[in-house]
Amino acid sequence: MIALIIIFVGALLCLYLGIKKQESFSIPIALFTLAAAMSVTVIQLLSKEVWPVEIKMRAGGMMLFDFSSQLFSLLLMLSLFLILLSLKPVKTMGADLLGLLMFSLCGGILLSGFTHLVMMFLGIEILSIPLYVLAGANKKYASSNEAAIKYFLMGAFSTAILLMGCAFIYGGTGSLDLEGLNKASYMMGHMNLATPLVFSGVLLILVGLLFKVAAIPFHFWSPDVYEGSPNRATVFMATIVKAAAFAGFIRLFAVGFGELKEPVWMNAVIVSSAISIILGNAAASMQTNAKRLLAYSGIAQTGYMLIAFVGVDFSDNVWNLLIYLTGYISATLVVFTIIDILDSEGKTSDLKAFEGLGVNNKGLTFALIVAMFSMIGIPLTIGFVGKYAILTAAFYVKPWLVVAALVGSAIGIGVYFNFFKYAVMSRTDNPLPKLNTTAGQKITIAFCTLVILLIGAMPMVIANFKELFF
Amino acid sequence: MELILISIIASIITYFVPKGMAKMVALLGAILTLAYNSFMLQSFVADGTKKFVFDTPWFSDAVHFSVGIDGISMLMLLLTNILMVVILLGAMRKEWKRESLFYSLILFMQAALIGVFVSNDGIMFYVFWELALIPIYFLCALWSETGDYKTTTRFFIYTFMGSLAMLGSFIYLGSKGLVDGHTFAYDNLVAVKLSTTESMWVGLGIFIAFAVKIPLLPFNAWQPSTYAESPTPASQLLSGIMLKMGLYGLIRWFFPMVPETYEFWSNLIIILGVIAVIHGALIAIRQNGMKRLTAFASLSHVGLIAAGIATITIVGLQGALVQMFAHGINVVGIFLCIDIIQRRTQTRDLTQLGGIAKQAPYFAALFLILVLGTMAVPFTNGFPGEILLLKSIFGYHTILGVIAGLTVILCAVYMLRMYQKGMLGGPSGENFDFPDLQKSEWPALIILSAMVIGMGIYPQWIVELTEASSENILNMIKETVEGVS
Amino acid sequence: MSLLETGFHIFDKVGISNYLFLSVLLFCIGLFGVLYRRNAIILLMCIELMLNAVNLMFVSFSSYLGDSNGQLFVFFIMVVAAAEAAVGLAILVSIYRNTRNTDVSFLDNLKG
Amino acid sequence: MLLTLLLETRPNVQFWPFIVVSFITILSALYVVTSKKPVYSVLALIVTFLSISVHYVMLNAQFLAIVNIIVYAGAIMVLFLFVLMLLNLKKETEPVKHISWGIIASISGLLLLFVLVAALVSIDDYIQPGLDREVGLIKNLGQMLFTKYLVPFELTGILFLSAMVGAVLLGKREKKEELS
Repeated sequence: MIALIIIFVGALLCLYLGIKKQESFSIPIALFTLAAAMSVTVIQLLSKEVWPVEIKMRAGGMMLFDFSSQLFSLLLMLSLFLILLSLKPVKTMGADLLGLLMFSLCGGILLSGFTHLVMMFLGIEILSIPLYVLAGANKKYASSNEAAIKYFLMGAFSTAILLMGCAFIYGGTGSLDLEGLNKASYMMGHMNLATPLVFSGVLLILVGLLFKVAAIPFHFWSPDVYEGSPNRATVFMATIVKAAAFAGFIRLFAVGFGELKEPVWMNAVIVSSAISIILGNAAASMQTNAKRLLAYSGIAQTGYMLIAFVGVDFSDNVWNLLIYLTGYISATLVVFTIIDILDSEGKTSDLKAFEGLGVNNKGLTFALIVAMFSMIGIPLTIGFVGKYAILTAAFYVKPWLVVAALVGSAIGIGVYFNFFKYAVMSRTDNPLPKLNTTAGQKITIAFCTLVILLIGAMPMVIANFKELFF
Repeated sequence: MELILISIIASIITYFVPKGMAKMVALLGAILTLAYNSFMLQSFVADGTKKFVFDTPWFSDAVHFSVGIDGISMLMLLLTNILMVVILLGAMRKEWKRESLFYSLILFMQAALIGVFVSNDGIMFYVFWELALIPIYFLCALWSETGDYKTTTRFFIYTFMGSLAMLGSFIYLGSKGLVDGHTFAYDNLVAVKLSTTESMWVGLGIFIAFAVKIPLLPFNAWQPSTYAESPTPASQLLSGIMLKMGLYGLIRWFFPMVPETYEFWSNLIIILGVIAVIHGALIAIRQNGMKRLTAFASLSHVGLIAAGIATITIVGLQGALVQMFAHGINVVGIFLCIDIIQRRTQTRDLTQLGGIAKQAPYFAALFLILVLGTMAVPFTNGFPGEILLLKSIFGYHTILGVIAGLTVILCAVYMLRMYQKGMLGGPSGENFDFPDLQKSEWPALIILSAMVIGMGIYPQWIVELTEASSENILNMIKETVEGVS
Repeated sequence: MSLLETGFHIFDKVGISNYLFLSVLLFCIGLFGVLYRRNAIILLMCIELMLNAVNLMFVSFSSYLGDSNGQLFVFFIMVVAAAEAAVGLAILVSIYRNTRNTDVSFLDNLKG
Repeated sequence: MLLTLLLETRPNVQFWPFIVVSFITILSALYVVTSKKPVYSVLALIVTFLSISVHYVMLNAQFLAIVNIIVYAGAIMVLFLFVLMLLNLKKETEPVKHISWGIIASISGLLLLFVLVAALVSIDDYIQPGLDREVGLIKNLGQMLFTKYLVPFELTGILFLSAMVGAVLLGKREKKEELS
């Protein structure tokens, strides 16, 4: 909660600086704010303190920052920190846009800590509304406009479906907070029935959330939106929005509806996950635009993350999802930072822009390769650790889902090899010159690569943390 | 453990040293590894148990970083480390672009290979198995002779799919085993009891992984073009060592994992192996590209080894191990010779070559020794292994044994054809100049030839080294089979 | 207030299910509109319609269950709908500046 | 119509205001969706909202009835009208739709309708009515809003602020060079 307030104040400061026309200060201020918020969260985490935000006037609070939510929000803040770090300091981002990003982060944090459906709803909206704007921030380009309107319409549409689900649930159980939902679903789960009201409510909510995380068959907006939006908005969508949506998703479904798994929502999640992995990878391997490719591969990765819902133990599931998300975010950040660097050299986001990257930019290429290997799930990268954790947890429950995931991985190799094809293999006559990178970009890429490799090589390090928290 | 560390550290150092130094540092690293390996061999007692055990939790409690060396592992380690030195010596003759990266990848490969041969945990085995793929992929792709990335990508996708199937099988086995504790330990995975159906599926997963790597017949589509287009050190690594990963996997992992259905699998593998023997040899006879020829010859030899392993007899296993060692040495040597020829004449097409023997007698002699070794002439290293293998297959089924026996004749045909066309006869063109061996080519070829002769005369040490371990594995299979029936 | 004082309650006269059917019907009309129409501003209206259907459902459940949480949820939905409408219309205006049109199908530069 | 069928089969529905208002709601909603001119759509939507407000009154949710009129009919719809006038979109701009698209849309709409109606058919068996009939009064809601719902209430501040900044950002014309 303190972190939330700090970030909010930071966002206000940024806006104020924007009004005062001193935009050059805004990024340092934002970074400072995020650092402060992160350190507060870390201190709270380490002191094993569950911050009592609940404003418990009546039974059933609004938010609860337990360990899972604090870890998720830490991940979100760290991602934004790295994203901001990788921005070119001058003029690339107005203070107002920066403020919007921070507002959006607030939504993400809410989403990771809600205990009441109202908070979930508000979290989703606070997360999305600034992004609708950011997607359309390149006002003069029709593609940016289109991305904004598509994102907006799909977002609002899915919110409406989600709310309908909430209404059904409310009618079926009479409560809106997770505790009440948990009780109700416990009773229904043990009587092995779900009233049609609850059943369809859960499915409607599921549809709404699958829209948000862009899982097949509710994915169709994401490639267009990713491609059309400005880079900074795309990277935000690909990392923070996805992570936050998953944080809320797993919280609602594991805590709220955890007990009615088998008959009600599990199968829907499994089917969506299997299709997402296979079709997402297949579609991604046909793309020629890097951002579209990442959108489709993001769909496939979403499929893997959905597998994390299948496992038996809630805290294990959350932990696995966290690891997977960390890997996914690090790899995505690396690729997007490189796209951004190329972009500032006047290149498009087409895959051809990567041609001959390997000749003069060893560090970047190394990071790109590591990130791609992590996405494929090659051992000694965090991608493998995450996939391993998720798959073994799911194996006890749904073996064939794991088979589907492995098949999808095999298809997926082709996707990421497209990058190698241009960046490393191509023997072009005029390779890219040494690219200019700012210190911030270097730090971002180095940090992400380090995370990928370190956690990949020594997973025990973070496994020990898990013992500490759960 | 220390072996892996040495080569990894050497690999990293190699990447960062200045250009000219890289090859020396790499060679030093390889020699150091070999030296340490010999040092380990000194204190090694081949009684079938694992030595030099090191075990620590890695991913979680279920996956440990767990290594241990028994006779078979030791043999494979020796093979790897000796060949690595030779390969580096051979490679040093050429100027490679991005030299430090090149040598660093080779050493990284060595570390991964060592990891494969010593790992004692299913997931760890998988991890190193995949890691071995990465450097070889980049070696083949970046220094490819034709610049065609498709071949290499096909190779990568083939093997990666196989590995994924293996991972699936391991996870399945793990889920059937202990839930708490070191789930993926080798002993634990082996101890899992499966029903026949489960065993078939699990076996299929692991089989695909190994069959792609070996490669057995229907999975060999990647092999010839990859061998032909890769730079020589990569071809050497692929055929000399990486292929042995698959065979080693068959011995160590595959059959002990699925003893319930071992009869089915051994029938299958023997038949595939024998077909591969004939198929590979017949194609090899018609080849003119020397590398391609060697690739198919390799296919033929490896088929025989796989068939020998699949007989699940002590003779077959021993023969396979001896022959694996011998084949590694021979094939690396032949690739080296091909490389030497190609570097001097810019071609490796048999129709354009000839008359080398007159100008470079030393080279011709050493090459001849390697060729004879491959042909399994008595008193060369190919002989004992091949005899043992054929004997085991005869014991399994007489007709198959006879068919497999043809390999001796066919092998003589294509190897001698290669030697005769390439080395003998008149000079193929004006101003034909073929300098004899130079600098680092000498030690490389001498080491190899010495090993060919030495092993031919005294193959017994391999048998002694691996006997106890092989029996262990056989017992493991037999016990389960008896327990089931 | 007068309705309350007379002891009137709607559910004595009309079953809750009729209200639910009504709101579901409205929701589906809105959904149909979202799928069918292409004019962005009408899409926006259809989404508002869907949200109102949700509101109606919440309110009827809330009255029926005698629980005020549902009505508060509706309050928040209205608040958010207002914010959403503002942003959506702003996006529309910026599109209009570029294309002189609000037809979504004209914006097909990005192909799925 | 589905609803009339249901109304007739249900004996306890003889309350004519409900029937009348429901008809108004549904018809105007249909008009919103099918009207060719956006302005008429907006007007029809206002009618829908007003009729929904009447429903709220009947459901004893007076506070929401008022808020609905003020916020939706008053603010949001005026905003819509304002934008329509600003953009001068009175004339028909929508291309003629292919008929198959309409069929697909109607089928999916109807399908969802049937599924949801099926979920609601025997609703009375599952949920019991509560006794408190004064929940919709301003006093009750206000008390809840400023105690239990205080945090979300304040958080709507962030929402509005970001929406406002965003709307201004998108709406204002700027000469500044594009950011990317």
